[in-house]
Amino acid sequence: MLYFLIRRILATIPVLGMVALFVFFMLRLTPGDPAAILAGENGEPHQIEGIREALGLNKPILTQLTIWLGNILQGDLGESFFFNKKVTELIAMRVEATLSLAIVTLIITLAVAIPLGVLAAYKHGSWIDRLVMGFSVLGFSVPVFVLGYFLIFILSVQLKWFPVQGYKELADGFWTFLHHLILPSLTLSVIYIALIARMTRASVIEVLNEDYIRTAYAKGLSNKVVLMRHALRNAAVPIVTITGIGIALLIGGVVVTESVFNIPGLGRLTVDAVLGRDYPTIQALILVFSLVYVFINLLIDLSYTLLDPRIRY
Amino acid sequence: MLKKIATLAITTLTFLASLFLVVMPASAESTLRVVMHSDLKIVDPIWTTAYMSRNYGYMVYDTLFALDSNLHIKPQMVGDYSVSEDKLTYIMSLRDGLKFHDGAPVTAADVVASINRWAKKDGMGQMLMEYTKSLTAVDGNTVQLVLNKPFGLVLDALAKPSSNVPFIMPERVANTPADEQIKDYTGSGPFIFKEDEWKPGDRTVFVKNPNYKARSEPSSWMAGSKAVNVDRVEWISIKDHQTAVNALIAGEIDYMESVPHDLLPLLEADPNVHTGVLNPLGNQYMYRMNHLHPPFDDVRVRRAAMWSVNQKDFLQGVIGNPDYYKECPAMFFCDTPLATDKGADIMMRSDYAKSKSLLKEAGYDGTPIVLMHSTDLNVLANLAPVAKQNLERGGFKVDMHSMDWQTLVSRRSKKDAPGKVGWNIFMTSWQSLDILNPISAAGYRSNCDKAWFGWPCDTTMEVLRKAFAEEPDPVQQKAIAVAIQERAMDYGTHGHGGQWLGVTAWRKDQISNVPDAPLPVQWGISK
Amino acid sequence: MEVDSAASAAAASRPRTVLQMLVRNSSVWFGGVVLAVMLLTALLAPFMGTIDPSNIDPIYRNKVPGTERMLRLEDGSEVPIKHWMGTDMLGRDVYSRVIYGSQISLVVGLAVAVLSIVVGLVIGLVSGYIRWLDGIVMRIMDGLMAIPAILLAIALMSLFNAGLGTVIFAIFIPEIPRVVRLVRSIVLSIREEPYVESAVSVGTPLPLILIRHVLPNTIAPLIVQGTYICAFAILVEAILSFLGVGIPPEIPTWGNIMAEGRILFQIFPHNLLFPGIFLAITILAVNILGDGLRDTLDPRMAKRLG
Amino acid sequence: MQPVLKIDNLSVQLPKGADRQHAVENVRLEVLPREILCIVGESGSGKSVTGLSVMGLLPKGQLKPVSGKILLQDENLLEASEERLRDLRCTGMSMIFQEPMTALNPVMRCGDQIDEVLSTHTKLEQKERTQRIIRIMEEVRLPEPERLINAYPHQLSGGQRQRIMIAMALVLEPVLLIADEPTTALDVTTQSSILQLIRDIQHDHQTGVLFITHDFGVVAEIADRVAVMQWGKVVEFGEARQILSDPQHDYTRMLIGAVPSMKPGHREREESSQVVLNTEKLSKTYSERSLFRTTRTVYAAQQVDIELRRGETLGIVGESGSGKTTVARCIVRLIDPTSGEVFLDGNEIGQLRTGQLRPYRKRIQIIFQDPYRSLNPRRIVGDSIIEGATNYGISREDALKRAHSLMELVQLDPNSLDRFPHQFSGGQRQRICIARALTMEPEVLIADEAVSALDVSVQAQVLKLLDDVRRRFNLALLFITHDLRVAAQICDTVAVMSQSKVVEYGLTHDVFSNPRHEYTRSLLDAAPGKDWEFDLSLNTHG
Repeated sequence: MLYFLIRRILATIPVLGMVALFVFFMLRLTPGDPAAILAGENGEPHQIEGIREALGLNKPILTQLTIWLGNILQGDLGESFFFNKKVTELIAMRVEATLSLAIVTLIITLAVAIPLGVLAAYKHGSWIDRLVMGFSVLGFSVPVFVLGYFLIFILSVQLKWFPVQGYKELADGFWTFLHHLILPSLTLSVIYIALIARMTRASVIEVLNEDYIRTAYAKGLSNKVVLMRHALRNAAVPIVTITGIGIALLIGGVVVTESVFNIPGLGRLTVDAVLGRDYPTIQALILVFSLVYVFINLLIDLSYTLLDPRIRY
Repeated sequence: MLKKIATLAITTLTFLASLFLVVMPASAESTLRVVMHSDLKIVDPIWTTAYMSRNYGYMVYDTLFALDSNLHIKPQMVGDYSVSEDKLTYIMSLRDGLKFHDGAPVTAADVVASINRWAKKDGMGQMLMEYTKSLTAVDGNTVQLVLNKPFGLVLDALAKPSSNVPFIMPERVANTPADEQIKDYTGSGPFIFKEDEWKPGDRTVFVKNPNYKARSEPSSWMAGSKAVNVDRVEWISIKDHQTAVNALIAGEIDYMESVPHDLLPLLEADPNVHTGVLNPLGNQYMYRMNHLHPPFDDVRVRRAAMWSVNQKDFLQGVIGNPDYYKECPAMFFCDTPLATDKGADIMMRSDYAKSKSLLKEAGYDGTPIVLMHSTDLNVLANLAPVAKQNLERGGFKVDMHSMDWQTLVSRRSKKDAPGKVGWNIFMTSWQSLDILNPISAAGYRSNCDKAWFGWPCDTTMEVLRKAFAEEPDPVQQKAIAVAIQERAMDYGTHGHGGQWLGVTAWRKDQISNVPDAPLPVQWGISK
Repeated sequence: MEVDSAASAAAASRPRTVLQMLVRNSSVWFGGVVLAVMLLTALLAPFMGTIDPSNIDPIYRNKVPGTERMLRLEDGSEVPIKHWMGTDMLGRDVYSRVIYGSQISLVVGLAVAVLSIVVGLVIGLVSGYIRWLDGIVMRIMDGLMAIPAILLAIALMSLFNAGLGTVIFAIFIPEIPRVVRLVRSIVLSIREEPYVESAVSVGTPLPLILIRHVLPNTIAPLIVQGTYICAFAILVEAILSFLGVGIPPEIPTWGNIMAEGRILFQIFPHNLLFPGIFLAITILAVNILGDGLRDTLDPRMAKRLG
Repeated sequence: MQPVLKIDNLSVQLPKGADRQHAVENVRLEVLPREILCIVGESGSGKSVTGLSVMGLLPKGQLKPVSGKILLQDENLLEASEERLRDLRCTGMSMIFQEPMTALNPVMRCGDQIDEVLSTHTKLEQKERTQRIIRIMEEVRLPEPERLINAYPHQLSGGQRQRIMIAMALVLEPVLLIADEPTTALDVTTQSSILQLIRDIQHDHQTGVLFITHDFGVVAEIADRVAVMQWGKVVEFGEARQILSDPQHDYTRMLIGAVPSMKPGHREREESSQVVLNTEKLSKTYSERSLFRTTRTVYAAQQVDIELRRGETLGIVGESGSGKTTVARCIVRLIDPTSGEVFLDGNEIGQLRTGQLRPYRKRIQIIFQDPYRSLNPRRIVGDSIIEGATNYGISREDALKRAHSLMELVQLDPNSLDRFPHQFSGGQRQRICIARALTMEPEVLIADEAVSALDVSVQAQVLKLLDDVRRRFNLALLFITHDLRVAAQICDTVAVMSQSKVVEYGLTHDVFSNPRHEYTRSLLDAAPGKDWEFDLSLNTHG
């Protein structure tokens, strides 16, 4: 197990290294010039040149790369071109919002998707099944921003149940915090619910065809017990897997949701940084997202050992 | 499993709730929540010309002189000043009791350092320095400026209202090299920047400066009293205008600097919201051609383009509401001292036949011109498509490249040939403050390589500008300004796409006494 | 259309059953018909009572659906037109933009699906069968996969001048690893099949084994995967446009129309509503078609794809 | 004596579109206390459906009992409510299944799985339940019950898993145990001990057993009475001894006649025939490399020396995991041997690279176990058959001609060359595979469990075919099997493999009649029905 962990962690190094190189070169090839953007609306040519010099953008690309990689190895992700702040500091400010959004979304998703999926699987072929599947296809088909606008319009503007925008930190009080997060999380969770409900249904249906389900019925167990104790537990591995895959999707959704609901999270930071050509921030963010992705995959692999005793590393 | 998840969720939530359900003490503080047109990125108003950084500067810093609503220059930090008979020596003494946020008094040395740093960056500052023999601190609060020859715009420079503004910083801060961003945000202005609460891209927090000594004159634009009536100002970044409007209607914010004109009906329908124009002069659209490359290296083609487009189409296409736009022949703004309609016919209407014949004369070969289209800024997004249609009717072939504003800003600085990297024409908008005279307005500079993007190269224009700068007499200045406008039209430095007014909205049930100003200021507002 | 030809290729190998099942499956029917209508709409856009979708008229901006007006043509004559779906903030006809917009959305969807499948198939087949290459290829795929698709697309969009090709490229690159993984997993299981082993033992060369015995097994899952990629690509194109990093706004796409119209959503919902409905229906149809194909062609896919 | 189970006139309907209307039709059976009734039949005969009908576990919506009665101690189960059926399961009737691997929930501890029965049907306290579980585990002869209680199914051997199933089924002492092919998936030695266990335990608990099997060896071993099923009908029902020795129905006669004898037939052998293929110290090891751990090595085959002569059949016999298939695959070079040599006509081919191997490939052909996966389902069988020949430069027409004649040889209609595999039965597909191998005109033919998946009647035909082609083409046949009966019938020499090594190697007759190695003896000992000679002519008075 420990060996597995160490091996997996070592294996992430080349992956992250590739991501780092890829992102670095990709950005240097972009037509945007951060110096010109930094100089502002009335920036004049000599000002731009001065800024370019100050940021070290005049140096040869390989020198820039060496400096950057050297700094990363020392744990320094660099300083944002724009904000005169360490990128790590910027990211730290935004983590809470994104994390909260992701977690609340995940909770809503699992609380809705798994019961729906199990129900649909149990009632396989019935109208309930068709309804759940129909919903999940629909959930895949409505773009998250369209949904977001409609929900804001109806629930916030018309009914005034939720705030229109913004994020409140947990430190501002839990209910305020939750009140601001429910609508964005709900919006974001729709596609995710669709995904996981589908997966749950599919894997529960598959498990229901297994021999040990027949054994369970042969023991005289009731439907409920068979479904919950035997079927769902065995269907857990694919469900967890798809949840993990969905996290990549979630990160994409976060970018849009944060824009629509004006949540100061990492997603919006990314879009702003890309639009502003804030190289150090983009580089750091993509690295961080990749790291999170890799880390979540590791967690998922580890969770398999809890869910399925046959899996040992 | 399900039950477990549900239990787990509930336990977690309860746990978190108990941990964080700290009832915030009801604050007696008054906080003004503001949505500006963009978010604050750089907190050094000298290092960048970004409007947001300038607006930030007005919160945190103060200026020696300032412009009032009559476009007169008034002393601001300066108490008394005198100009020698030969107009070569300026002696300025600071008001008593001016203090920086850290409690230190503002001294002449701070002023000298600040002006020097600003002059390294700002075009008008550079010009001032060309005429300056010495700038020294005579004593603790007296500054002496000695010119080497007469310069008509000394006070205009020191009161320069828009980017870059000569803000006064502590000497230690002003000693930072001009190409390096400052890291110490101490100013002497009406607000104190709370760096610890600053969340870039999300919110910027200011608190009232308790030691600020306001002038006794009533507030008038950037001049007069800057007394602050709220304890705290928060600039909240809301990128999406629709969301910002909703937030204002819902009372989540108090003040929205810039409302898209199309959204006005929503706000006008709300009895608690006031919408109004705070900047009576407004803004001006500009279209700029690249003089370095064909076809716009030929003056006939530039004039053909100017005959093709017209102000009305731009204004109607972007603003759409005649209450908020104005066709105006004056390049230095209508209703200002330098306003004139000389030579402006070419900007006011489209004459496609004329355009086509000019093109024919110039031998335009039909190579598509690269029109840069900025897509993400509401007040700019529709300009390029309108221009495209007009130019095409005028006989041009147009290749419109769409990009976000930031990309446009980086691309316009490229001198490469049009195509993948370079460009032929782009459009932008200027705030009135920037372009009230031919010196501060970047578009007229025609010193080739050193000129503003587009790089016009015209000695006639340069001579006129120099004459303007050195002319102390306002009447003569006006005559030169008229000549500059005519030359600009003849030569085609750039065109002017009409004037428009920005709309600001605020909760009238929450705040009052919102001052007029050509840039958003938050002193004077009560809540 | 890619889906049809491939489906018929698969059908040819098991003639009666698959075709019959496809015809019988109501999801395939529904999805296919809706998609065909969309495709037809896209192809026939110029003949569907549309006008030039980029014709700007500042006077007639932001008109509600049903507004009638006179349209001035190039030659100066005037014809009356009715804006079924209103006009946008530049006075362009939303109906024409939506109809023309279907071209781009479908092109993006189909191009991304075809490209990612072709590229993914080649890489997947080769890396699944050549062991020493497998490690390297899969590490690269891992790296590519570690970057969230939309972020990668956003970043790629800033790489080049915005345009249709760039958007397709930016969406299809992040899709490759997923296809590669799918193909590879199929190859790894198929290569253990006795019929592949017997092909080895009768001396069939590797390329022939891949083409004859392995490739056909990937077709059905890939068609299904392709429909999902297609739906996803249409969605991502809209998201990129929405975020302002997509296809240039003057080219009408559903995402662009919505992105431009979204700030006026509360006053003039038609800018968001009509393209939104078209978008949702198209993606819905593609997804439903995908589900139907999956159920008929490859029931086991339910587990692999969810 | 009152029967514990009486099935009266039971018919179960198949869904529309099936090849027949009823899965079982008018079935009449009864099981007496302490009796083992074997239902025997080939696949699709309806024997499992009968068992599932009793339990009320028929797949819903697909199979429906339409008439008849199932009386469990006079209670008609077909009329019982779902709830009553649940109550009766494990208390009145229990069932165990074929695959002990998949029949147990893989993510639940064994103890908990037994405990579920107790907690569902009794009100016992946790402590009592645990005692009860340990007691029943001891009774089914599981070692260290205290430890196994906490084990997961995958940590147990196949036999142990089946014992857990039996413990689960019998812990509440039901009157009826339905065993659906409970030993088919097990090795022969394990099978024998499980059969013994079922016998003993049903005797002690006075349980009536309905034992479903396709294997007459098993029937001979344990049955008191036998019901023979064909196409959903019971064609013969009576005392086991009576039916085995004097079957009345043609189908029963055919089935019994098809069971291969344990006595090796007399086979002529020419000592002089030439060695075509031999291996020297052939070994295959799998090693797990990891960054930190020392390499762990798994031996799949060790130091195997075998010799194949032209016109002869060599059998490799062994239980699952003994390494017999590894040897075959190394010889065909589907996998690369780790060490040792393979000689084909004196040429070393075991270490050749892929390119160099090509000329030798065609000379060794292999037939696999699973007839359903051995043919590419997307290609017509003609293309599959000629694939090899065309690879070696024979024109398509010539190859097709050859395929035509080979189809006749394997007794299939040559006109069906343009059909797809799914249009053929399992036995027919295996014939096609043989034809495919023969198009290559090989010298060595390897049959890897080639008849194991086939019903006994089909098995006999395919075996006969294999033997025919060996003789006709003077082939060297390497026959790999776990079935001693089959080996006895077809092999000239046998190699017995155990734990990756060849433990005994000799003439079939010698090995069977005078096994020297202990393992061989235990293997022969465990073969079900070994004492029963299925040659009908010998048993008339048995």
